[in-house]
Amino acid sequence: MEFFFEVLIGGLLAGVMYALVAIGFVLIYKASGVFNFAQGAMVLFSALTFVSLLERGVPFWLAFVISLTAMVLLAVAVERAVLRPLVNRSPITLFMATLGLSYVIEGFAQALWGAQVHGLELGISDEPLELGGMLLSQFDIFAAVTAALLVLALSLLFNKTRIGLSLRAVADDPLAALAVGIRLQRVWVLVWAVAGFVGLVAGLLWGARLGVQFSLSLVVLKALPVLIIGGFTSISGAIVGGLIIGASEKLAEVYLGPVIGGGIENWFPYVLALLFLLVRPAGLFGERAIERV
Amino acid sequence: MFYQEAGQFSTRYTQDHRVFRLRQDRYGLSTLLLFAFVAVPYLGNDYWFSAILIPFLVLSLAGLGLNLLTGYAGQLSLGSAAFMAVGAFATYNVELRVPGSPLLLSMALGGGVAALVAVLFGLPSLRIKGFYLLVSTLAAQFFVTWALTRFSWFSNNSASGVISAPRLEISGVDLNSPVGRYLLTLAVVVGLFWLGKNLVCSELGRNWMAVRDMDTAAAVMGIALLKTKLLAFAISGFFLGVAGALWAFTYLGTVEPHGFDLNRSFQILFIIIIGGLGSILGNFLGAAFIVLFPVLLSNLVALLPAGLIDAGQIENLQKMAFGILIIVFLVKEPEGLARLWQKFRERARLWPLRY
Amino acid sequence: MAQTQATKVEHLLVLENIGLSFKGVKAVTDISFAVAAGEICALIGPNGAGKSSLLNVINGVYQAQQGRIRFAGEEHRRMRPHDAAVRGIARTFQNIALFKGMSVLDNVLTGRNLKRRSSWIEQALRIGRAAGEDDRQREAAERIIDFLHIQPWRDTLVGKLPYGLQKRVELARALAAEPRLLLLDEPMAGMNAEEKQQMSRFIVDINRELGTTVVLIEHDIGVVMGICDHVVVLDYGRKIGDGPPDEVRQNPEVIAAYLGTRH
Amino acid sequence: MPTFTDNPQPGTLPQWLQQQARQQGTGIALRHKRLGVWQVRTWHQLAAEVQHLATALHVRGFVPGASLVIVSRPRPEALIAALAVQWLGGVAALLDPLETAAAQVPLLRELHSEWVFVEGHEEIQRLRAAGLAPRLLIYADGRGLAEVSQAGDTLAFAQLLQQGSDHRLEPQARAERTAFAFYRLGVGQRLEQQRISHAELLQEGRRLVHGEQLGRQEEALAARTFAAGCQARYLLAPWLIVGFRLNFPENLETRDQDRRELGPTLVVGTRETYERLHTQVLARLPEPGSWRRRLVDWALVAHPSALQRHLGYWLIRRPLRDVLGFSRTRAPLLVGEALAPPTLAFFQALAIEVCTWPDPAKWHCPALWPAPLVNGWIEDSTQPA
Repeated sequence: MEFFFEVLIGGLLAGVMYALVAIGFVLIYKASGVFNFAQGAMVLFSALTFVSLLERGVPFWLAFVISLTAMVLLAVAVERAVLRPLVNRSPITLFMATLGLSYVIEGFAQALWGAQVHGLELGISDEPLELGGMLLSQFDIFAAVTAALLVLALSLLFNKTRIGLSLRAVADDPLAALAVGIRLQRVWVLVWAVAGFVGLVAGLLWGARLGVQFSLSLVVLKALPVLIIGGFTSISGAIVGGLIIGASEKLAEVYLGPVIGGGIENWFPYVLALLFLLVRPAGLFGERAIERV
Repeated sequence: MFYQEAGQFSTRYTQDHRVFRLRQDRYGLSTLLLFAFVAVPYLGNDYWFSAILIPFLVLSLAGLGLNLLTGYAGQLSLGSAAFMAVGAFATYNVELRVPGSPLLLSMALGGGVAALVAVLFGLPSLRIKGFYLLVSTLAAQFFVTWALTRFSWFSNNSASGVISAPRLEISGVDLNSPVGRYLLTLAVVVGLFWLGKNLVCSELGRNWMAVRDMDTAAAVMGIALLKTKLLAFAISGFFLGVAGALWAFTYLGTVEPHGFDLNRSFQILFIIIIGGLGSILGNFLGAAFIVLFPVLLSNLVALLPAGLIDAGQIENLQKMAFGILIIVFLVKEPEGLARLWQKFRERARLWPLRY
Repeated sequence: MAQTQATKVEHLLVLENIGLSFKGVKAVTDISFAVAAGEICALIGPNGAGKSSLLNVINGVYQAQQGRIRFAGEEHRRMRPHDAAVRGIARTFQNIALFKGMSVLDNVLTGRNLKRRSSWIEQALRIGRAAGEDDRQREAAERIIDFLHIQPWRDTLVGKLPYGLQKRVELARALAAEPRLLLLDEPMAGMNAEEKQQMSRFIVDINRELGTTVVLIEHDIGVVMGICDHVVVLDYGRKIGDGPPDEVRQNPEVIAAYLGTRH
Repeated sequence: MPTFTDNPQPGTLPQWLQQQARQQGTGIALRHKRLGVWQVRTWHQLAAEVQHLATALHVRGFVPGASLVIVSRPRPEALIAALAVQWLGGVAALLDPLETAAAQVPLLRELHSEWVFVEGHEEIQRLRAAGLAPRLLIYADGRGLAEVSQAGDTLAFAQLLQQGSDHRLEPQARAERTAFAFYRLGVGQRLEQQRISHAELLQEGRRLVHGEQLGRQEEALAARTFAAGCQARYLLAPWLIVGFRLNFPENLETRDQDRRELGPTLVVGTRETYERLHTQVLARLPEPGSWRRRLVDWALVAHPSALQRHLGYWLIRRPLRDVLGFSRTRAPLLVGEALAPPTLAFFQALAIEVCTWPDPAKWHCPALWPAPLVNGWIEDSTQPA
């Protein structure tokens, strides 16, 4: 039984990571209706920049600031080159555009910093910690705490600041937002920048775990089922979804794995998400729209 | 402006309904086919057959497969490679376990199996739309590659699921030479494109487009949504399956499940974006682009002074270039290269008048 | 065709106490009325009176929570759009719902999909019943195109056509199904006087020549009074008037609804 | 078989029709673009329909010399009706279908004919407005006529055709009698008429046939037939004499598309026809100043240099002719008044040599109307020689 709980908790904590990436998605989807496939690439790019700067002897905080600026610049570029020209196009088109975007970013990141694996040491020991008779990785706990803080910060940003207000306005009804003089472009840049920041944090945590490398950009594929389960438009949904996916895939790996064979965790989340969809087509927290004809 | 249309009128619907109503188009197509079947085998060399023409043809077919589903029926899919894999492995197993089954038949059966798998993963498409459908197709992508590596039965217990081509021969004619493989591929591709063209011009094709453009209205007009969508998945799956078999056996010769990974799916999606969603010609244009562009790029790099760009960078450059191109196309010409051609043709037909 | 069947049942469509609400917000409450076979019936009323919702209930796009619908003698608790189409109910939409990527001819042909007998395989391989049928379907479609005078645009993409013509093409598509009941959701919205006159002419012809029963939503009272045999007035989801045009015109409640600030 | 089998040159239009039906029964006589394709009628079918209609009219008491007023845009039914009454020795009285109601109603009132063929609903309204109650009213298109009384006096063309019988009825027409009559309101709203006898028609027709070397392979587009006498002289008569193919466009809006599809070899047009085309082209050419436009102008000059002749041909003239539907045109005819110089120059630059045929139309005021019956024939004097 304890073993079960260990696996479960471990899964949940891993789920936190998924949630982090998923939050980036949700932000962008809410504000600009874009299903941003490039989120993974952004995670990779930010982390890669950060690490490479560290390796070149740049102090931690400065590296962080620089990577952050890089993400902001990226946000500006994206708004100029992709969002503005594609405004009012079908969501599918926008999605495919972000697909292209992810190629650009990945290509650029690797062209700039090379493709080799970088180790990343955040100075948190990864030795397990005894808690209530269960062994838990300190690092996972640290990650969880960071995520919690991040979510807290975000919710403050959204609910307490003017920017956040305009942001929610845009999310609710872009046209109305325009009507009251909110400048969409600026909001988009902002959101993408914030998403970039979230991506950076996620990138660091993941990177510290598996090393910063190309595979980072694949976490996006994990984030997708998370979103499906949580719904595209709800941050809390993203977190819950992340936890569900993380836990269930670990459990599946441990308990189903021996039966049908290992390595199932890269498709299991999708099947799970699919099952969810058939029951609740709009996800756990998503709103089901009424079709007007 | 190139040909005279005066006097080309139809006195019966069958004439009007022809795929190419204008005489000159028909002549043009026939000469092109003649060239491809007769002249090319003499002119081309092994490099061209194996490295350019065969992949070009196969990718065009794969593009058509995805285009039927995404471009015509409007169902976004990232699982194309999975269905190709199913087709390849199914064909392999038919050849392996049904001794003496003719090659084409095995391919058709392989395509059939792929179609079934596609329908299976297409089932959710009635309840879920747009991105949500991505989940289903991605599930297919990951599950299939996993299953093919995990259960070695599929690959006849070979290491890491590698399968290699059976002897390619049709009624005693040996087709294992590059030319032979080219002709085999060409024949299959031409046949299936004919079928595809008929499909999109038929009732079913119209229903697909109806569902794509406005599914509520389609339902109100009595189009059975589920049937229409599932048929799209099945037929798309069939085309992709056959494409997969060709990819494995006439192009690569030996292939492992990871030869059909997510990037392959992306590649095929790019083909139809660049070539043109909802266009038959577009698949050829897109495939040609995808195949020739890297060649072109590496040649260009070769022209630059040595050491300016090391070989490792070329791949990154390619990625960026593709990404940028995708975005540019989506912004400037969402209907792809095919649309450019179509525009030109329309204007040429009216030249020198404007409308 | 439609006429002979229609005359058997003198009421083609009967709505009984229809009630519909979205998430508790009432769209229409307790609406009952009957449409006689072969008549042109108008649903009028201020915006948001629930006219479109009612139309959507009739052909099954929405499911009414209360009430019953009887069409051509058969009772339906709940009807899906597909069933409605099969039973001979066709419609046009308030904001044009054409298939933008297809030519006028293809749009009209799509309207005939229920009339097809040959399977998709026959059509793909151009064998069996397909060939002959193609011609028949095309001819039928052409008759509609001829009927509504849209020959000059036969091969243009509907997306490229001006608004008024698109409305006409949508009507053609609905007509192609040879419906017994034709539901028109604001067929003349946003048209100029001349176009309106032309459209009303078409609607009347459809009704007279093809014997199709028509239920339409229209804001232009002039037009309604001109071409309709029967008017049903809705206001805030309730029925406040029902009868022949002149009678309804006298109805004080109706006058209030129209002279009142709303509309 | 009566008189004209030994006589190689039939003297009336119906006899020519018979002859064509006999000589090239399966040859194509008419094409009419309906329901999206060009529906075909062979000479045999045509002759048969004409006879059927003739018998039907005969039964209803249509006597030789009576006239059938035809108010219709070009369509096979109208042509068949005209030929049928001529078969019976009658007169096809044509009014310009594009005339405004205001101008036509008084004309109709003047004519108050007993036999009328109209295209459809709108024309019937005009008859009603003119207070006409003809003995027989034939309409081609029943659209919108559900409420019109289906009494014996109003019949759909198709119905009337069915009432026809197969019993042979030799053409009653006589060469010197009127075949077509055209009416208009002249100065001071006075009725003016123009009557053309079979003999005159055929003579004019023959002149054209020989002058232009017309043969059976010709394709003619009949966009404005029935509009004026010249159409009868230079299109219908040659059509029956030579036996080429007459093509009716789907309707007036689509006539340009249809001409392009068809690519007629024989074009019989009035000044308006050609000038309409010219102005259209000017509107649709590339904007002045653009390089495309300069290229066009460079190619379309009166006296091209060798380069202009060849390059210009492939780049501009050939495609332009095709877009206009003139790429197969052998005989572009202009009947009536001559073209304005710019238009003429334009077509010459396109190497379309429009040749003019005068319209010998003589309009004059009719004698008292309707003419009295004389021994079974309505007395209609063919016009003074």
